[in-house]
Amino acid sequence: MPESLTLLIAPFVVLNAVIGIVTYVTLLERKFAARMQSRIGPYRVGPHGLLQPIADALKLMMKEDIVPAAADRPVYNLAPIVFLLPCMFIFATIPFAPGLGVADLNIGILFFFAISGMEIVGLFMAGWGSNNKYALLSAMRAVNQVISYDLPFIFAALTPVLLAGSLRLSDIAAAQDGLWFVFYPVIGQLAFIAFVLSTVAAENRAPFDILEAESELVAGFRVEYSGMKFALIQLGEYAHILGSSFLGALLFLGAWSGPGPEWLGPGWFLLKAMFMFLLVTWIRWSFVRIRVDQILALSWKALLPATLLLLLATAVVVVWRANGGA
Amino acid sequence: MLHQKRPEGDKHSKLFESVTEGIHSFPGGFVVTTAADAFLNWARKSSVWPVTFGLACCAIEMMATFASRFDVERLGMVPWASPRHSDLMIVSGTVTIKMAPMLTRIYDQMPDPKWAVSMGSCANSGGPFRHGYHVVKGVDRVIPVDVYVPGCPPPPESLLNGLLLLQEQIAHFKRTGRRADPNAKVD
Amino acid sequence: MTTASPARLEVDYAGSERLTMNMGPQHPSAHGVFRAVLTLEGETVVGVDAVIGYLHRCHEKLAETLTYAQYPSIASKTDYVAAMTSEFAYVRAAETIGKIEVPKRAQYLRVMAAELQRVASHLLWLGTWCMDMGGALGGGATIFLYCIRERELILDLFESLVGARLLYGFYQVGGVRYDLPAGWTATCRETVDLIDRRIGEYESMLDDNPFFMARCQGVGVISRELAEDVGISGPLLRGSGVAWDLRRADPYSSYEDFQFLVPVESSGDCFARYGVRMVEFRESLKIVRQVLDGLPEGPVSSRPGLKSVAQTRIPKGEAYARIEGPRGEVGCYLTADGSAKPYRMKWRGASFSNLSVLPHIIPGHKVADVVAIMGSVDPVFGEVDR
Amino acid sequence: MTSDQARTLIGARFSSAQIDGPGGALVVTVPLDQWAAFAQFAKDDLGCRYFSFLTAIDWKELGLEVVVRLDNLDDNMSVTMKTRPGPGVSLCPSLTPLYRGANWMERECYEMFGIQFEGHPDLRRLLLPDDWQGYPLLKSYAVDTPYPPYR
Repeated sequence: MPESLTLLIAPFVVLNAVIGIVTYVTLLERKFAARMQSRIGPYRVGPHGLLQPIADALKLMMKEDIVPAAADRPVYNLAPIVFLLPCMFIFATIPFAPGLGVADLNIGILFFFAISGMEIVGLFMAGWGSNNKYALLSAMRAVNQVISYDLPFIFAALTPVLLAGSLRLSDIAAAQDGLWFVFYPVIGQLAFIAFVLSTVAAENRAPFDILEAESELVAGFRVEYSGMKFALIQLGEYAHILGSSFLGALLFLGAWSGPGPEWLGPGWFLLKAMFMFLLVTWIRWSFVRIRVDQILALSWKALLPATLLLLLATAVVVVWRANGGA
Repeated sequence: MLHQKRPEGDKHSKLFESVTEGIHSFPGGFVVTTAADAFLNWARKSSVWPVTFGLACCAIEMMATFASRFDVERLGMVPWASPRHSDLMIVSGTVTIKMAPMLTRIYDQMPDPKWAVSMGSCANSGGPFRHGYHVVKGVDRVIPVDVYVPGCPPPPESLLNGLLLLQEQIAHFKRTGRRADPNAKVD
Repeated sequence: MTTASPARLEVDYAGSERLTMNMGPQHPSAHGVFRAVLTLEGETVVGVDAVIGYLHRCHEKLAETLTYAQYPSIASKTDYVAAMTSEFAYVRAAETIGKIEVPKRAQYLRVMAAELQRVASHLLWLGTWCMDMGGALGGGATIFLYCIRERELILDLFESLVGARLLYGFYQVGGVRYDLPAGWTATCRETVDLIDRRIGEYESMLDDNPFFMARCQGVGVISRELAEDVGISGPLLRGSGVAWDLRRADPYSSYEDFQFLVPVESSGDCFARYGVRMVEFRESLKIVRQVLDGLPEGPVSSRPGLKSVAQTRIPKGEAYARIEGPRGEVGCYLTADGSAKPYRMKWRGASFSNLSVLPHIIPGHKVADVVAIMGSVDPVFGEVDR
Repeated sequence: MTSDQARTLIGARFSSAQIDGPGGALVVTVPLDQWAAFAQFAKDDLGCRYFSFLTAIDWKELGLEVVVRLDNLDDNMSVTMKTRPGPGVSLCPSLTPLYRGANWMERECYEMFGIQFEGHPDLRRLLLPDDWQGYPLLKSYAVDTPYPPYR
């Protein structure tokens, strides 16, 4: 198989796998939330509601595509694409098994942070382009929140990098064969909690979802989008959450290490990512949303200093271990 | 229920019989839904997203229908906040003259194809407040309505029955390409 | 679109950093059709112009055209979340003018229905408030669905008693229309015990929940002086430190036979109102148990079998009857002229005065707080717009 | 401050006021020019700081009648003030500077009966749309008046 061909087929396969997983992750979330709220969730569409996401996607494709008259047309139309692309690129550097991955860069996690930071551009374009006061206000809030939570997100993710001593994601995964980084004595648990907290906030999931707070800003930055554009934004949002869950599973839960034969690795990896996703969803469906200024205060006053100190502590431990510690 | 019964002894082929399954009589003529339509209508039918448009007492019953006991999410209905993301408007409550322009504006903001369910006797015909000076005598004077749900307030079971009727109506939906005529005389 | 007179509103966004934003009538957070034109500076609200009247259904004009036996069924549509207590006010006004005696059993049944309705109304308040603060697709919806699950149990009780789920015609001039069906008291005791346990669950879920406390404490403070000046009542008044409960201050329909506690908090913010209502849950359940224990025998109405509609004639006179609804003092000021229809009926809705306190307390808060304050005031727009 | 003390106090201060009403609920009919003065007196001396409601009644040819009810929460006493501006007159001094609760209620009374409240900060329609003609709660206004294009 010539080198260039694999470079073509691997992204195609990963992209479709991601889109497939994302559509069914929305169903998983709706069923999970329904069970939490003592109801059944989608049930009549296909056996046990399994065809619900397909029906939703198909219907959204056939909806009329409304562009508001006063909208800034190019910005408005480009926004969903600019929002969706970064969310798909983040899967490029994630190795699903020792050899199975699109591109295992030696600066894999740096690429992940850079690209996931780009998503806010599309979000602000959507808010600004639709020329709607609710969208504008929510776009302002989005910029505040995502920027102030990207920093703790990066620092929390750097702890495993320090422990594994390499930026390449497969090395980090390999370094966890013996001991998963989440079970690393004190540092692992703290880093995991900081990571989950900043993941929830960086993707504006409740209780930090002031972005599309229905009660205040009707539907936030996507209030003017209908039909397929709205579906693209939904797809981007869930892809971003899924990307962070996969990253979390790889950094802290030892990506594909698990009992059973070697070829079962990606299965374990998927299971751990789903666990991370359900953890985030569980938080989403049980807490009330907090206000904008409280969210920012939590990030700058509490989470950022904490993750910095944690990083310092990890460095000290690593250096101490390196030259013949106990 | 919407099918046109063929007269007795009518000579027609079995193939035509299977196609007539798709022929449905509508006020104003026959509609033949082809296989492609049937499949796309299945998608439209099974993911009807209502906009949260509660006006009065019926809104409380609508909330009860969206809640755990009479869960409408089983039918694939998720209440969205913005009219842009939804394709069904359940008018639950009394439409007053001050609210009518808002109602038409929100109905116009919804992307096609869209449907409207008039819930409760206030929305159907003005109900107990019909003779009030500030009450519109029924929401069909303002927007075209597809299903009327009687009751004051209609219990969740009858609203669910209305929604199932709407789903059956959507199953025969035929894309005519013509936009709804906003000022078509209704009554 | 009809807008308030432009002279009063701030200039639109042109240049000045003030933004006029419209929390419009169709808004998932509004508890009905309420439009607040907010003037914002960044996130903080600078000015509020409340526009109401989207659900004005001409109650007071219709009352002049409907007889005493017909109007109670419409009266329940003023405060449709607590339909029993709104009928109660109208019926009591007619009875005080006509000096119509209500049998003891009917008074007990009325108290029980009003208290069960208070629990159901508070359950809906807790649910919609948390859904406002938590989002329909977020944490708030979970609490909302739990509360509605409990509310369904009470609605089943009312359905077996009266036949309707939300709007009943249970009260009539002179007493009550139906008596308890067989086995009703047993199911009622079970439901009351179950709800008592479930409220413990909600309190454990919300009382020391940091997110919930962050959204409620110190938000929407109503001082005692402002409270009395604007005339707010019910849990809002008791949340601001005034121990005023009509069931205790002006006992009607044999409320003096029951022991219950009147909760009072002094801080006057959303959390105080939450605390007051959570105690009221348990007090109402206690009253229902006491009613079931001491239910006397006897007729259910002093004017049984109201055959013709025009039979109820009330002599000339006027009276103001007020009762303690879940939202506060619901009053009906009736002027009768001896015919079968009232001459003039003024409905004093508790939510109308409670809502009129908003423009005084909202400026200075964030947009998110507006929603939390609206939820804690718990207005019902059938009663505000009448 | 029991209702008897209030009764004597009112009798002393406002000779032209006519007091009746059973037991605790005092009903005081006051001429129009003493309206604001009596409200101030009720708030300060009688301690009725709680503003319950304000409404009006249309007695056809006898003209309008404005009714206000104030409560004294501490001593569980209430005062209902009434005044008749006289047939054909629809003017009344506003109580909003005194009680902030009267703001919306006076706007509603203006909208439904056409009573001009002098001194009211912003007297405009509250419940009905701004371009509404007529005052609905007057006896001369028919219940089912048409309103094109909705009725």
